[in-house]
Amino acid sequence: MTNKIFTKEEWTKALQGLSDSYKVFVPVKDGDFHTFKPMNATKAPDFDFQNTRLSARSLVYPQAERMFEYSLDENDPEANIIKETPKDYSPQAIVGIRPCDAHGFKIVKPNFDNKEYRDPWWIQHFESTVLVGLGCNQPCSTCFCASVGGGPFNKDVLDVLIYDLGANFMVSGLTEKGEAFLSKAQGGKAADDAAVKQAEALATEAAKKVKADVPTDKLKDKVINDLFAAPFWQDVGFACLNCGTCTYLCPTCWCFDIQDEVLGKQGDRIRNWDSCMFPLFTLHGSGHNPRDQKFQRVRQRFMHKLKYYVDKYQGGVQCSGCGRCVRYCPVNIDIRQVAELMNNY
Amino acid sequence: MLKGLLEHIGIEPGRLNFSWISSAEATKFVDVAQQVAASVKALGPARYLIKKRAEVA
Amino acid sequence: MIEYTAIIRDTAKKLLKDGKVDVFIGYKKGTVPMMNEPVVISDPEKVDTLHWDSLCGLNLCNYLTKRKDKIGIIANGCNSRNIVTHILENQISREQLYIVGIPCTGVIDHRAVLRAVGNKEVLDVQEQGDKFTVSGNGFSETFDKAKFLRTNCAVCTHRNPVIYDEMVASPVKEQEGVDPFEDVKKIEAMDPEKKWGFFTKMIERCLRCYACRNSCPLCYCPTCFVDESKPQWVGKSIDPTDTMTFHIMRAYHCAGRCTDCGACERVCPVGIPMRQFTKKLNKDALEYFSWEAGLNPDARPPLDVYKPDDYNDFVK
Amino acid sequence: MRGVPLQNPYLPYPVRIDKITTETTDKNLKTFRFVFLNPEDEKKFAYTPGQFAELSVPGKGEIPIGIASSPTEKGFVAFTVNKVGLVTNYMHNMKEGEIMGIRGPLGNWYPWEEMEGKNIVIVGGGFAFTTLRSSIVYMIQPENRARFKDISVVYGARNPGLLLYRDELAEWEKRDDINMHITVDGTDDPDWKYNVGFVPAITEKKITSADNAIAIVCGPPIMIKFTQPVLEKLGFPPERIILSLEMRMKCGIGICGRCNIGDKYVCKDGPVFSLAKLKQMPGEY
Repeated sequence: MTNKIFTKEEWTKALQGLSDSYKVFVPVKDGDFHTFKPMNATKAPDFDFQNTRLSARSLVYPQAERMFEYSLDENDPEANIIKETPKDYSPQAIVGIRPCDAHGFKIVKPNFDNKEYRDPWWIQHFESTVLVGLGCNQPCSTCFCASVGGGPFNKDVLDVLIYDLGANFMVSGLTEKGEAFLSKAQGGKAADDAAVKQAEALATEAAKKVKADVPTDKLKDKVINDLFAAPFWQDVGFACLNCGTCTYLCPTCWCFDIQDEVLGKQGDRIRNWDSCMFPLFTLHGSGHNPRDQKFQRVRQRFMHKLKYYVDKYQGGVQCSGCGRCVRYCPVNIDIRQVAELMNNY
Repeated sequence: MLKGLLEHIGIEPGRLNFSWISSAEATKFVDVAQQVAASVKALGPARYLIKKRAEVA
Repeated sequence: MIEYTAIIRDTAKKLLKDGKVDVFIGYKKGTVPMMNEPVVISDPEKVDTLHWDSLCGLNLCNYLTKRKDKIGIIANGCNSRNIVTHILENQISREQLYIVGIPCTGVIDHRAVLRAVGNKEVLDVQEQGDKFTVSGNGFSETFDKAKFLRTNCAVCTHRNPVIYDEMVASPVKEQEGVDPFEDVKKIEAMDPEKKWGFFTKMIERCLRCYACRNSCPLCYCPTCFVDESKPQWVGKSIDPTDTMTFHIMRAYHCAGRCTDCGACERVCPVGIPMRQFTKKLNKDALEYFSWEAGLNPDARPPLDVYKPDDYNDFVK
Repeated sequence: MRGVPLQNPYLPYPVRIDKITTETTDKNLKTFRFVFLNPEDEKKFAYTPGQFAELSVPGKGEIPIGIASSPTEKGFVAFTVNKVGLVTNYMHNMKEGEIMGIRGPLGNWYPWEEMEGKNIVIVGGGFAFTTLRSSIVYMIQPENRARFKDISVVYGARNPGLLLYRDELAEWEKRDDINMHITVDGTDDPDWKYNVGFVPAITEKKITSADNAIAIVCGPPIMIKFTQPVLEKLGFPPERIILSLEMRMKCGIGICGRCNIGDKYVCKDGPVFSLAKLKQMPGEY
């Protein structure tokens, strides 16, 4: 494992250099919040943030992605034959991703990549991505990564981990992919023991700060139908607007819709993020809707994250504890409280 | 109000036109159609709110 | 306005106990600073959940649509105007409602507060009269509420409810001399290219999560035009033209109905000021038809009725 | 890095519409017979009765439809399509010779291993008879027939004109290795020679024993609702009542997330479930 020290200016420079070999995405301040944008000379990366408003999920799994294309031109001998759209899978790096968001990729992986079916787009985007994480020195009060198998300096899914030591960054290569990335970074010097100690202390300190202790331990022992029939769902769902904020901001939501779009004789098949909060999500052609009521959709979201996923994959809950849905739910429906209700039911 | 809104977001005045024409008012229809065609031609091809191939990844 | 909380609780308790209402709709204190959660209460013993402060910025009228029971609800100026609109549009009947009026001094713009503290995490907000104190790790600052009002509240001229059964306090003085359309006029002065550029940039970040639509009490259609598939009016990706079409159409469906309550902007996860669309319509409704939505339960909205003297200069 | 997955599970096989048959007098149901443009795709599309596929119309979209043909019928694959939505309406206006796509086979199938050596009771209603047709054709093939004991079929529709596959039904009726009980809710046809009555009632009358039997039920929700108690009364345990579900689907491969009932995806873990299994799942379908 390589540990290198960069001053913050050096690191920005190094990232500029790395842009020759990788598409480098960095957090950039964009109005009131931070967003991942491709590294460029005009706008400097800003690593002083709590978390990006949107998770980095769209860099591996875009909100709207062309799957196939086809011609509808009768004169085209290949008319109506659906073909794969060529894609660019050159290496990319997400620099500054928080460990919770990286953990999100691990959570969704069995959905996109399992022994029965492999989603070619997600897999190829994911495999071409280097995850360069930034540890959280100051976790938010709404963070609960530690309750769901992560932590503010969790190395689990990261290829590289950055420790913010104040004036300097200590950058650690964690995987082969990460070491390769780091080896191409110009500048910096080997970290001495003092720096490593300081970094470790930061991680220990941060771990203590993640206060929210969200109980999920008993979820796996519950019976699906018992939780499903629990009396609290109407109350939990009352305020819900059925907007897509929680699901679109979530690093672990994966649902999508498939739509055909035609312009003249050119057709595209596109997949778009979808949300279980929308009534249309489950509306049958016949007009029947198994989840036509708001509370049913709210129940679906929480049951999926905190029970169905738990039973299906037996690897914890489908939540990385990033706290976005807690902070940005327009009506303050709080997954931490729902987890408690479910866990203690 | 639709005209007001569309012009407010940048659709040029003259692209959206309204008229009351009775089925008996043939000449008025011709006049209005010519006026509309002329005003739209003068503006040139529309630039905004035109769906092209979806801009997606 | 936090002092209204106790009165709201008492009133709700009485209404529920006396059987005047089946349920009471209000807010409960949020789990996160500056966020509150709409709540419905049917048990008079649970009224202590109810809460009101200067951060209750949604529109509770949204929760009334097509309900069948008798409902107690709190309403400030804009919320009450939406209730009037709901009654006019047959989404709820006046007889079902017991409206507890709130003389409103405006809602705090939580984004402006965050900006003022350098986007540091706010851990606590305490409201004291016309001031409030926000604190977090290593900071604590006190602000004048008047300087941190949401932009719609800052120019609001209907702070008192227009319809109510009782008030939690005496009416507040309405603001005078404010120009609600200053920003609209600025855009009106631009040339088409600038206007298009302004609005394109404004909605660039839209996720199509539809929080703006769903938080709006006017948007109660069983199937929204964006969700129709036969025919499909608008594409579902985040293509900029489709996104713009959604915003234009959403706004236009609010023509002559919008009360500028600000819920749409409040809920947007990416902070789009989409009131710039509806405000233009509000301005035109006022100029062409002398109309402000939801002021009078007995007047039909201008786009509902034809009058011989309707503005029609745009007709060739 | 692992290599590119060999097969894109979302990519449909191109097919040509070989034959279109209008099935019902109201013209709302048509059977489409498809031929693969690339003959090798037919081998890849090896299916078992009970499975479904996504019919893929370029420019319109995809719809999940049960496979109506039997794997014993070679050279084509057939689907019976009800005119309800965007894609199906478009398909009903398509002509023989046109090109589209099919993607599959998808989902699980009827429990054929378990069904071997048993009496088979098939209960079907309306246009949900498609995968049941597939199953019947499959079972009565000479090479398969001996694997099953008695085969009884109760199939009903609202009126005679709404029965699917009427020519085949008449043929099966003549055979002595399958007990056909065709019924309609009502008819004014004086020449109607089969049963009149709702499917649950006819099932109660004609099916006499649950001994060593397994029941496969496909039909509208109302039919399923009333057939279930009949079968239970006959002595079918929930493990031996097999149902096939419908759900809004997109990907068909358990990834897009919309067709779940509890922790099961109807597209991948279903569409075929035993009643016993369904009872352990939330009733959200």
